[in-house]
Amino acid sequence: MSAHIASKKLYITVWASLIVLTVLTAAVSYLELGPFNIVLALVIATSKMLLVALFFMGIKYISDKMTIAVIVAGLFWLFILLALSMTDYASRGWV
Amino acid sequence: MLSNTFPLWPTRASTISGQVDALFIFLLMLCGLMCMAIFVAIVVFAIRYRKRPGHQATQIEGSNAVEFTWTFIPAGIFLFIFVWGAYIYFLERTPPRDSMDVYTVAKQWMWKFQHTEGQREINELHIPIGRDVRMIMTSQDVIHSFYVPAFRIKQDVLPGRYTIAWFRASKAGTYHLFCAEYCGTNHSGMIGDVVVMEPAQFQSWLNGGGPMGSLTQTGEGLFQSLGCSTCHRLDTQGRGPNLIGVFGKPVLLEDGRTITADENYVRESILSPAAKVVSGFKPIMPTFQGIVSEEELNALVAYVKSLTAQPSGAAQNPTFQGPAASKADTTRQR
Amino acid sequence: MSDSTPAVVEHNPDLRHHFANMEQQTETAVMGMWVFLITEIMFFGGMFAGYVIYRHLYYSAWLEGSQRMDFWWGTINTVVLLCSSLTMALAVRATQLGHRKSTVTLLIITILFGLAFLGIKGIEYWGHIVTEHQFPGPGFRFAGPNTSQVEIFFSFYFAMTGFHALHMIIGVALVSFIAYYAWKGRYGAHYYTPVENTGLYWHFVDIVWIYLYPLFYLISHVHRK
Amino acid sequence: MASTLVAAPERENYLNNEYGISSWLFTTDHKRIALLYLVTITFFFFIGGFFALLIRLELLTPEGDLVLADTYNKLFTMHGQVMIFFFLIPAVPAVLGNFLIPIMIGAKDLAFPRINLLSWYLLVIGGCFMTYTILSGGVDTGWTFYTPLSTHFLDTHVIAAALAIFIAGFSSILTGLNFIVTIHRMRAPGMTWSRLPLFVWANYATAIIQVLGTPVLAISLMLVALERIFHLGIFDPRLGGDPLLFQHLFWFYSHPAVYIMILPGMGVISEIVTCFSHKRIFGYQFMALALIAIAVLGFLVWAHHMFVAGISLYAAMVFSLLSYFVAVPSAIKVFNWTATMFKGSITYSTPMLYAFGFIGLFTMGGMTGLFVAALGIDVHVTDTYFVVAHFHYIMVGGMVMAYMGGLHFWWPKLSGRMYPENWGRLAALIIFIGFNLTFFPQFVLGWLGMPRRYWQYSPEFQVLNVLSTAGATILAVGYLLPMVYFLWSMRYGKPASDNPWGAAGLEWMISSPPTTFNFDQTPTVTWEAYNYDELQEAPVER
Repeated sequence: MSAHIASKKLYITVWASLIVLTVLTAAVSYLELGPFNIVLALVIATSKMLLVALFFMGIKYISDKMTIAVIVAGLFWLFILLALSMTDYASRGWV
Repeated sequence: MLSNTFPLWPTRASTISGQVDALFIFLLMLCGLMCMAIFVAIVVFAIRYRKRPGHQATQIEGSNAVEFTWTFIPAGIFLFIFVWGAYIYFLERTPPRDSMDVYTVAKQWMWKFQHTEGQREINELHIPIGRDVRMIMTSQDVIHSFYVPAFRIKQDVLPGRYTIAWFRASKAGTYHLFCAEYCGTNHSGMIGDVVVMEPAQFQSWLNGGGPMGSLTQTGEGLFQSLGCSTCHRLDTQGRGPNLIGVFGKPVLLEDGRTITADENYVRESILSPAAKVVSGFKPIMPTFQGIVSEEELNALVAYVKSLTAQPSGAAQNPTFQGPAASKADTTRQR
Repeated sequence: MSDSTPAVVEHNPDLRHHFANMEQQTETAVMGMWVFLITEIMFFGGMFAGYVIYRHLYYSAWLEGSQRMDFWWGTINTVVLLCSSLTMALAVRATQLGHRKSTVTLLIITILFGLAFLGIKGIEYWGHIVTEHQFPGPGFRFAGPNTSQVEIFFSFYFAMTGFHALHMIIGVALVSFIAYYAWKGRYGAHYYTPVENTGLYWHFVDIVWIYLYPLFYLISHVHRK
Repeated sequence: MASTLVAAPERENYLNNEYGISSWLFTTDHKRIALLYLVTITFFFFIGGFFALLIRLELLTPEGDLVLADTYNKLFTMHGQVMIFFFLIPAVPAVLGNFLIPIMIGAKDLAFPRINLLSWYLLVIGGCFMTYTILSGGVDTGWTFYTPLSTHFLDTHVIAAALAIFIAGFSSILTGLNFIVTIHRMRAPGMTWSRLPLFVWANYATAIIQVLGTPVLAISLMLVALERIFHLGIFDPRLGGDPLLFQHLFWFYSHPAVYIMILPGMGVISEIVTCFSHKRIFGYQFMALALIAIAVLGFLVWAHHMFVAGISLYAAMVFSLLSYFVAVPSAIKVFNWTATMFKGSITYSTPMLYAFGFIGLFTMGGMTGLFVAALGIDVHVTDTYFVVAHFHYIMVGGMVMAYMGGLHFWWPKLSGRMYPENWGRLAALIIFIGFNLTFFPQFVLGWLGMPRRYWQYSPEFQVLNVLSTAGATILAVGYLLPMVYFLWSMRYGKPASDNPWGAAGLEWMISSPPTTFNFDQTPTVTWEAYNYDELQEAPVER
């Protein structure tokens, strides 16, 4: 399989941006932003995840659509578990 | 050996049981009809189109029209059933405001009930007819479930939290009380009786009880002896929030959330005070986890509730005048 | 996941009998690996769900607990794992290009980073368990208003980072297994599926940590120095 | 019935191409692994059945007089655990699925044959832990492991049972993984998705659930074990732990698990009904889509097991509504099976009798599902014998009937021999009668309010319990019969032709029993699924 072989430079730049994002999220956590602390931390974490997943894990170069569907399905099921169980806890006091 | 009675329908003894039975009968008929239709169709097809010489099977791909009919018609019927069931559930989960509270503590393999008038019962629950009764229940160990088939109500009883079930008895008599959530060795022995009495009988049963102070008085005694009154002063604003008129009202918390002060909030504030601190106050209240027993907790919650000027506050309930509230010192059962 | 021992078939010794050609076998192996990673996502997902629920219920305890985390060790560990992901990705690339020597060296560096991560984790655990008695159970000591809820926070901390560390140990073992076979010349441009799958597994474990780090170490803006 | 030993023509096939223990214990041939699974789950089926008989015997009398309370609690716990995790979940996917899926899609074997063998070993290791749990004193947490009972208030073999199920869970995960990748990547040329037999669709939908659901069960059991060993306080109510968190995580898997058990059965029934009506399936796309819809919607409904557990009012309504959406595809399937028989050419051989039984009983099971999904009624009937009857109608009336039908339908392909037809019909009839006599009275018991898992019960429930126990004994006899004549047929059964039923499908185009690599060269599929118009009818006398 003529797997797409990325250039070493690309890997280095992806790595560098990951380190920068880590330093960023650590630095930002010192500020008192109230509810935005967690939102920002998760946004940065998700962007780091995407970098690792797309480039290091090579999702970007996967030709077979079905494997991508499998990956997206996995994340969606995790969302089902989190969201639907939170419907119970979030609406506990509403009666 | 065979029991004398061989019932095929549970007795209807609460106001909600009529509606539950109505939905059950409707579903019984609908599903019975559908099952019959399918059984008959299978038998008829099996016989009429049996394999025999000269009979050829005609290939049918299927037809979208038929498929859509038996997709959307069942979906429509199901939605109707859902709404009817949800309506009944809504009634069952929203107790009326002025109901008579009975505090329940479920323990591995027995039921302990505390009436606000002070009566304590084990595995027996005496309630009057035609009165909304609200069961405020918690468990000392594992999950149990308060289940009275005659009233068609069931509610799991969780450790560390209050769960509420309410009903209004409509027929006098003695009915089964079962524990419906598996709770260990004697799960099947954790049963009791719910005795529904005429109001007059119930009144005399209440008066017949021992000279115990009402639950609210026990709670008041605890409120003093445990030192709650030093911070939660009733006259002025002490270090803790003034609890007059707090119960049932929304409370603004330190972290900006507002929650309604229900039984669970009072209980949580006693056992882990710093979880939901009222805004403008410091989390200095010590935890009473392990100091206060479940029965004492019920008494304190009843007392805090009585501080709110509810028309039918448990203590000043006009119709059920508790036994002469003797000023005897409140005996504290550990 | 599917390790390979050569089966006797025409041109490519690594082609398993029931596959039509090499490309079908590689794509199938990668898809199989991704389906396995989905099960891992749901495995950690159960704990993340518990974390989200308890964070909603006991936010003040989560704040207190997070202030007891070793912020600096956590950050360093994140950097260590990101570096190990880089060297792993380069190792997979080197195998595809057939550079046997650089593959082996990169895999060994990845193992070293992995061991460094586990070492730092060990220091953190030693600090929490032995010096500060924060391991849940009878020996749990915590001065503060929400003692029991903080014990739940530490239960989650030890459960989630513990399972992550366990996956890390499996990862290190897997990579050393692959490094040994790479050193013996098993893999190359013609056959690199095991290296690629190990790389996928390693990056997955790294991604789990990418989420564990902010969720445990960065909750409160006050950090232990 | 004694007939002389009929010598089968000795062609080389997957059974006689090699002999000896290692040819079985180290095989990677999906057909041999299927037979290994068949032996394993039959062993556990009879253990679970034995526990069920003891439970029914105890319930003959209101008082607890046959076994102690603790023993009774262990009996129903282990009956549940053994039946669900070691029989129902592996049964159709691992036995019939393993054997047939590669053949039905025209492949030589599954995508990962060695992982397939690993799956069987995981089930056996899990089975050993379960057997150890049973022999060394049992576990009495209920198959649901509810906390805080399972974590703080019992000292029976909870960790051993949790480990047994944890390991068996991975067997299920890896089987699911194998099926998904195989069905995606190993189909023969021409075998497009719209030509796949519905049995393959059913196992594909099941595999989705197995892969996405089982890990959540694995983590919840692991957290229970960690809480017992290291006192991690996640579910500890004294620390403020929420007892409902475990229920959410447990039912997130355990409701889709009931679809893992029933979907393969639906696939088997689609194959049997079309073959013995000699007619195309009615509405192929809707049937395939309904399978996937059940698998996906099955993940959104789990809290209908917790309506009275203490979840919030509005969450209960959300889950009740979603539960009604998941009922629609099941209704579609029942209507389509019935419509398939319309204008068919129906024969009453044993598999078809099991299919009739399945459609009838699964309809009743599904209909009572509408009762328990209605919030108002569920408050009264949950945790009573009404729910016990509901899920037994689906599991035993549906899944086991379908499994029996499938076993009879593909027995010629598995063993190369025909089972005795009349004995098969007799067994099917006995099972149908025994089943209804056992579980229909339990609907009435549940509506009357008899709680489940009761060692003692109040006297007015006795008559119905006696009926149910009588039914259980008939059911037991019904299940023993096939065991006997299947073994008998392995030796003395008439040799089976390649296509004894005149059925459509790739598996009926190769020899029975098939050769190790199924096809001499990979077939090219040019015909639609269930092309019965092109197939001439099977000879009337079989």
